[in-house]
Amino acid sequence: MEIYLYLALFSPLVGSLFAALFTTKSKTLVAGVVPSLLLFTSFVSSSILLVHILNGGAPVHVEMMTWMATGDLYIPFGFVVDQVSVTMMMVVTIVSTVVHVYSIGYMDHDKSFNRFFAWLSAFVFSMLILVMSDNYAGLFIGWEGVGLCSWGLIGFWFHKESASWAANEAFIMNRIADLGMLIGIFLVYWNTGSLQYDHVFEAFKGLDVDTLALIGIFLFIGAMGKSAQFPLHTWLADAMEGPTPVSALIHAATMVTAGVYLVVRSNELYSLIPEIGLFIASLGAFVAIFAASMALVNRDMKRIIAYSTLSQLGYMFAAAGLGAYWVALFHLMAHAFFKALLFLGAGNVMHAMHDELDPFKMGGLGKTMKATMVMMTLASVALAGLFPLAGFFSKDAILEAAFVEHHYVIYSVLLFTAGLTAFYSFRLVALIFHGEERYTLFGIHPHEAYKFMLVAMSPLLLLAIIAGSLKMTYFEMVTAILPDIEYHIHSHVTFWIMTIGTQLFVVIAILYAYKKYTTIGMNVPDGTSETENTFMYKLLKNQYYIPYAYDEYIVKPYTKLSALFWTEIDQKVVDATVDGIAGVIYDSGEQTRDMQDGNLSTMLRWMVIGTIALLILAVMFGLTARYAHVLG
Amino acid sequence: MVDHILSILIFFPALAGMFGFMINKDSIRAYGVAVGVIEFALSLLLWFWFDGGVAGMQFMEQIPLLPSFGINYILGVDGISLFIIVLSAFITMIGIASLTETPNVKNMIVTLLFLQMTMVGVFSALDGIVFYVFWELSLVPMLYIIGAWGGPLRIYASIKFFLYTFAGSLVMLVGMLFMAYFYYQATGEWSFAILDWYRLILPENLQLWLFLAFFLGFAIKVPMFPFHTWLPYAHGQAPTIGSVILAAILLKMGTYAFIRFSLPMFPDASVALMTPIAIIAIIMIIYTAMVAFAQKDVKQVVAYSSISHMGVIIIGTFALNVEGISGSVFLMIAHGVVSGALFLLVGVIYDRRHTKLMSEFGGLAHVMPRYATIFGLMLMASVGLPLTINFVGEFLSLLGFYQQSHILTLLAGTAIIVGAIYMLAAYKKMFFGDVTKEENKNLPDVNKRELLALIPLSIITIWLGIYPKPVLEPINKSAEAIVQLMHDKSITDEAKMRIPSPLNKAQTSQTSSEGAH
Amino acid sequence: MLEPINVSMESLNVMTLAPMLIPVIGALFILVVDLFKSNLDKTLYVVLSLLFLLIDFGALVDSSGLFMQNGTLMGMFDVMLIDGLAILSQFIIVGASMLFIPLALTNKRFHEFSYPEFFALFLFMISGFQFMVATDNLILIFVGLETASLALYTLIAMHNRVKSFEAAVKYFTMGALAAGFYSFGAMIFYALTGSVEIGQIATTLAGNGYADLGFVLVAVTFLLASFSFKLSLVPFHTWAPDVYEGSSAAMAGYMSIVPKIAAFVVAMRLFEFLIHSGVVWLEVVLYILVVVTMTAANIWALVQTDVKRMLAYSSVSHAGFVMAAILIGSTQANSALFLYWVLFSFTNLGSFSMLWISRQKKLPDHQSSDHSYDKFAGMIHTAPIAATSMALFMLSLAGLPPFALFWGKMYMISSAVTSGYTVLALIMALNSAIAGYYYLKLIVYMFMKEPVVDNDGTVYASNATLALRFIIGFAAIATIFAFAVLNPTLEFITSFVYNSGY
Amino acid sequence: MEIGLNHYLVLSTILFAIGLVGVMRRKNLLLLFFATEILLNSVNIAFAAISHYYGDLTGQMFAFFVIAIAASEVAVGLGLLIVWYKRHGNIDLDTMSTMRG
Amino acid sequence: MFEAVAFYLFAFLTIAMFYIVVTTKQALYALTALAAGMIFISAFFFILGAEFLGAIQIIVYTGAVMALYAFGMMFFDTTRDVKEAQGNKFIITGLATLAAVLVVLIVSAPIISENITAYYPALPEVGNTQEVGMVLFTKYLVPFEVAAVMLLVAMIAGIVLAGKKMDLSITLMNDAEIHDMKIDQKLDQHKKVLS
Repeated sequence: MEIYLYLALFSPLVGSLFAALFTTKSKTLVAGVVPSLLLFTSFVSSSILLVHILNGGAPVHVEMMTWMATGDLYIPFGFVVDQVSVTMMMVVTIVSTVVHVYSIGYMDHDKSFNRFFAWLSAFVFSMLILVMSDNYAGLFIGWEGVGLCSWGLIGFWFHKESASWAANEAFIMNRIADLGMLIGIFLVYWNTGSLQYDHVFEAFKGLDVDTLALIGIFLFIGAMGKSAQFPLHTWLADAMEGPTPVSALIHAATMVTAGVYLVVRSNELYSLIPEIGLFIASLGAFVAIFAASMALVNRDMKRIIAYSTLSQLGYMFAAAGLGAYWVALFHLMAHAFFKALLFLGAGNVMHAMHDELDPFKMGGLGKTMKATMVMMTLASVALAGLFPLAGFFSKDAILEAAFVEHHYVIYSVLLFTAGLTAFYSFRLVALIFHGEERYTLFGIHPHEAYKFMLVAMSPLLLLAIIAGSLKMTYFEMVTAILPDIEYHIHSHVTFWIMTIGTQLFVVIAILYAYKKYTTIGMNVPDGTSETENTFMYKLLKNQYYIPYAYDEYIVKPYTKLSALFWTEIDQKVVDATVDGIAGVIYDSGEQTRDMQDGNLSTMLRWMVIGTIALLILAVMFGLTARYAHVLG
Repeated sequence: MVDHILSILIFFPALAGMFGFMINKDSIRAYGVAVGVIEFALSLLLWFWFDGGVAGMQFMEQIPLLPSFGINYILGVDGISLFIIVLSAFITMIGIASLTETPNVKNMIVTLLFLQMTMVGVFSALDGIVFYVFWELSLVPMLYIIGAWGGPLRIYASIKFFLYTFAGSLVMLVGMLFMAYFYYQATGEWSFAILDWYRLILPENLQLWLFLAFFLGFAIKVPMFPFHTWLPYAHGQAPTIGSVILAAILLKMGTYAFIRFSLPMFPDASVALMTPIAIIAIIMIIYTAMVAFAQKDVKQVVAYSSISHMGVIIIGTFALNVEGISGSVFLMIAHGVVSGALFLLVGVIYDRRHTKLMSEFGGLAHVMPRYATIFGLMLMASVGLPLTINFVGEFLSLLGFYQQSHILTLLAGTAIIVGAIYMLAAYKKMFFGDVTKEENKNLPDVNKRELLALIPLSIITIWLGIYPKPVLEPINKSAEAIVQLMHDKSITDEAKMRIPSPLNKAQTSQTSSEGAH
Repeated sequence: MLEPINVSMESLNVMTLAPMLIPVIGALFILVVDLFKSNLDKTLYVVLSLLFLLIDFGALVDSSGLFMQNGTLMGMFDVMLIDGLAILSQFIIVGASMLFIPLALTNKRFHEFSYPEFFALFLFMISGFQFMVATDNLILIFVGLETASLALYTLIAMHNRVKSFEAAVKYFTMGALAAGFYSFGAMIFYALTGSVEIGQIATTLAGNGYADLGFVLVAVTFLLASFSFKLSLVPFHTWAPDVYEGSSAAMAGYMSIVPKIAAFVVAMRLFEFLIHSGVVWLEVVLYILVVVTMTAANIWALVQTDVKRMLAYSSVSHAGFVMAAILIGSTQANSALFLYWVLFSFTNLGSFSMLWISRQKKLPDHQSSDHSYDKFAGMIHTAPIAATSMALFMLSLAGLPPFALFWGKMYMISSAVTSGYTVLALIMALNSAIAGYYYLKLIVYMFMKEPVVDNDGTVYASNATLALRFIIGFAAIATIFAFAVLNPTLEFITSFVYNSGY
Repeated sequence: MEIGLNHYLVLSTILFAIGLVGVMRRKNLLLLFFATEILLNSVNIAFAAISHYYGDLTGQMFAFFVIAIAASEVAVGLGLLIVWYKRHGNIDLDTMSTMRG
Repeated sequence: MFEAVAFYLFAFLTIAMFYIVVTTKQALYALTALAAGMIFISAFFFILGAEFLGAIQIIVYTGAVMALYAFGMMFFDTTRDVKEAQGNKFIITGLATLAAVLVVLIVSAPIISENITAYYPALPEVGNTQEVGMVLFTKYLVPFEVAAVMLLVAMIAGIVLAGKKMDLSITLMNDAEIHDMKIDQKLDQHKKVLS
């Protein structure tokens, strides 16, 4: 089995390096095909491992080589394929294979085609390291690696100021969180003496709660960055500057879920500190509604999907925080499929619309882009959580978990968010595919994407539809290592009321959205209507003014302070002191050199003055000595 | 040969430099490269012969110099100095090989060879005075390099560099004389041998004073805040090769000296002053990173980034445990490679455009993709991305220091944030966006000669990032020895507690978890 | 009735006079040669002087052998005192003179060397200094000092240009005042103790427990003033820069070494017993003098525009530095003084010789003085070897290891450290740092600036002959490889100083 | 009233002080040399007196040598003076400051 | 009593004379006053029983030195008033007075000198000159000889400096000029030989 592990892990790396060879060359198809094939290999290997695990095989655990060893610290490159990581591996390899193939078409006309695949495969490799490592340090390698690749891919079109800015923002925001993560790792090391999961989890049992809480908090700070939880969420929306396949892979399906993975992976820790878990859940619920609210009014197709991702991440954290780790993981998986699909569909639309992102400038695209419309609609249905698509099962499980654990506030927030989700999802679908053909105003002639792109998307579609039915198989598998709590609402009546109620609520929201945004002559928001001038609308439109606040109260002061430090402190205080000391010495020379005025009389006088000065001292001392007995 | 490898390593370049005067101007470059290669090969031989399993000094040589006063020419390497020596041979070789067209190239190469002598000398000296000799002597070639081949402010910069370090090290000399005197008082014999000094157990207040005397010399060299202002000038004005060597090797002298002198000689003072020094280091990290962010000149950015990174090295050093010290030594090497490469990279663009202002560039990634790639790699290494060489060092340094203080580590850890900020900003300004300036439209990408220097550095950057073991293992051994020594000779209870004995692991984890809360 | 006095020749130890008499004989010999045949070439006189100095050196080696066997030797009615200090300082005096005298063999003609009297006076001067150091009798010290000084004034003036007269007159007048101080101080000591021999003065004062401390202090004040003049301690240093500038570079270099070592030895003899008897005042005053001299001279050296004047101030500063040895007063410090001075003499003679070989007769328009910094601009391009050796001397003066003067500085600071003068040690160290600036300034001009006017480098060696080059080469080698002979030198010095009771 | 050693010492000191005044205020080189003679002579009185009161000849010896020294100085001093005068036509101190700083 | 009178008288006179020396504007007055002062000082020597010294004083100073100075004065034409641009008189006199007061302050205190041993005792029955001779040629033989050398030096110095050769400065001449000068000298010598 180890060979499959290595195959799964390193195939993307080979693909990335292969593509990297061509980066300075002009577009070569082979640079896209080979990585895709290698990823497929990786996918196959992962599948074999999955089968192995599903058949009750022992987790595959390898230690490739030593990485760092000093003092008591010992960090190997160790990889483990167990129930959790194999799930992640499957998600990663499936989505990335699809995205790779899709990208061959999507990036067809880009001159940096080769570079794109180098980065993309490198990302997959990093992500696999992240999920497969058997220790926190290895996880951190992947953690930073995906950050790097995300930087490279967000800023892929680096000639755009906004893209490079967004890339840096993402990287730096992640770094802030990574510091927390790093501190968490330090805490783990100094309290357990190791970073290996099995060893660490064993040792956690003997630690006091305060330490554990500290560890839990700091690790979660890391997770917050990667998974763009409030208040470190702003980068995710800006990250949409990257090519759409990137958004699909990284900013929807895989990287952003790394935080969830971390919490799930550390479930033994968080199980011991339920208070922290509750906080995580609350934050997750908050982010869910918070992000969803911003998606309601946004006019950028990709951003809307990004907010939806954010919102769904909130769901996952809510689940994980409540101890429903398997549910979180399950939602993660399901979400990866339908959200990737949604993004890829959006990519198709963008292609058709010449990179236009404003859904208000589209409409009626369903006529020319049937396949895309179907896929996106289904994906939205799944997102909205309608039976029987994947979203229904996973989201419902989360709601149930919240309900069963008696966290009704969380439950109701999440429930309400489900409605919002349905609304904005179908707002989007409606605006893009239905209603008036507003794009004609802009002289665009949309066309459907390449066939093979659509074919490439189909596995995701399939999974988005059927993933829910795999729930029980999955449950049996992961609960081998995750807490196997089943969330059953004991009263059947309540269960049915809740389920049907939820479904109804969602359907109503969908219908409302559909109606509101397909009516002919619907007013396009242009800043004049009354709703647009309400406080709430503005608040939502400006993302609660958080980016503005960050810019105003963090970025600008930092820049100003930096300049101040440089010009005022470094140059005018620190350096000036040094130069000042030198200057004082030099100037005192300049000032006193007149003592040597070249006149012999002056020289003689100096001699006499010197002598007299000595004499005065002598007399003082002499008198003191002589009358010492008198004086005292 | 084996017995005298260190002397050969030290004096071979100097002798070769003297012979270099006789070489014809046209062939001097080849000559320099040849000498550099031989020296590097010798240093590799040193590594090859080095017994990684031994913690103590190896290849010891001893020749009496002023025996009645306890000054002897003593050399030796341990895991800590070994790699810095190899690195200095390597960087010098690469520096000479990548030397661009310069006036008076012969003088330059001869000077570089002399500089190499002093660098190897500093890192292999085991006698205080011999150390001091090479330490001071290294200023002269550097003074000349900055002053003769530098920018418009070169004279100011070179004099500032020289005098500042000179002043600091004179105070250090006084400290050394005190050390020898205390040794004399204790044993009736003069000795400047560092290993002899290790055996001296001093009362705490004396340790404090001596520590401060040494500190001034080292701190200016490192340079630590607020003694750092010479560095931006020196880097800003120095020619590429000067900056490379300055950043890669010369700055390491200070941090190396902390480990070689301050820690084992004054364990109690080290513990007592750990917090203030850590605070200075944190100021270095954050403040200089912010200053770096405000720079307009890309070379200044790298220069200030050096200071910032040196802060992390200091933090690691004063972790006073094996993890931290190993990490800081490793980071010295890492920073040597990475900052050397960064300065070389800045030199590449300076050669083409004769400006280092970032506003003059933009969109270079379009015209110079290879250059952008290598720069990006080094940028990421500088930022401390895992699997690059810097991360290992930074991680271990911070990890080590976490045992001593949580809050301070948290603050020091902002290095990874602020570092990313200025580095990414600089990268964005230079490489991203559209090519706005007409002059930049047809810039040639890195040529073969530049690649000759940059590719090995890139390989090392990644290789040691992934597989640091061959370097980390000997470092670890020696670091353990130093920590053990410090633990054994410390006299105050606090020091005993703060410096964990590597032999006594059970006790370590106990005290650490107590100390942590 | 007055008894006839019987004096046995053995008890006289006439041999103690030998080293001093040899230069006197040499001088007379030169005068006689001139009488018989005038207008002989200066090379003859140079070689003759060298020969006599060599013999003198041999005699010194001989007496050092005697000293090692028998210890301190008194002779000629106990006026002569041949102890370790005397021998060591004479070694320096004669050795430095031997290095100096070939500097007369310049390419260009200078006035003083056209006189055979120059060489005669030079030898007289050496013997004067030798007498000065080889006695503890204040009278002989005075007479020896004046012999040497009068000769020196003349030697300076014989360079025969306006500045050298000015220099000589200034030096002379201040010297006369210093002589007055000296005699006044000696008089008070005599009044106190009835003796003019330092050993007896010390004994008597110790005997009455410094009852008249006030008197002692006044005496010390005046003597200190007079020696401060000779040693150019601030504020008695004012002659130094002018005299150095006015005299030829070679002479200036000589003046920075030989007269001072003689004065140091006397000061050591005179002040050491006072320091050891715990005369706090002297300690305080010396402390102030040392610190002020080191620092102030350094500061003035910073602002000079002429290299020779800069070196003058630097010599003043070095003198202050070395004076610390007398303040510290331990054996180590006194040994350090000699070690320092030996090393200093090589380096300083080397650097002044470098100025000397570049001496032009007519100043070019762009140059404001003989050796203004501008002159040396860009020297590395036109005269690389000269520039390198000049830089070498500068670095050595700055105390950069491993060049000669570093070892002296180190040992000196170490002696301060050992005796508990921590602050002094720090001040000494920091002053070395300040001094670095002006030495560096010359290096900056030589290595980092472009020449002011085109020149092919001949100016830097316009005065050079083989002999001069040889001297400079010798000084350079001695400066670089000082560490190789450091140990025997230091041991030799230490044993001599220790065995003389200092 | 007995004339003691102190009387002579005081006298000597006063004369010395007068000499100092001369040294400091005289701008004419020749007259400046006169003042230095006063310095030496004042000391001689003291030496003779001490010698007398102690019944010791050393003081007289010292005075003797001081006289010799003073005479030699005069010779050299006048030599310098003459050379200076030949070049400058005056012996005024204030003209003598080509070197400064 | 006689001693006291003599002391005060001569003390007054010397002080007065020397005061004139340092204050007068007439060089001639100064010279005369100096000579007078020197003679008065020799009077002290005689009072103190140092006849030899007294004689030397008169001979050397008033004879040789004064003659030399007189020569010099004639040479410099110092019959006219000495122009002396004075700086701050108060500083100068102040300093000197301060010095005097300080020293007097200490010196006027009695020296504790009971236990002074005369190393070279003056014998009452021997004449001063004889005594001096004894000491001078035994104990102070070496200084005496050195003093002789010193006088020789002074003589040479005087000759060299005041000599005609100093009129032309080789130091300032270039080689061609020196060459010409040499020929001139040779011609002079020839002339001398011929005439």
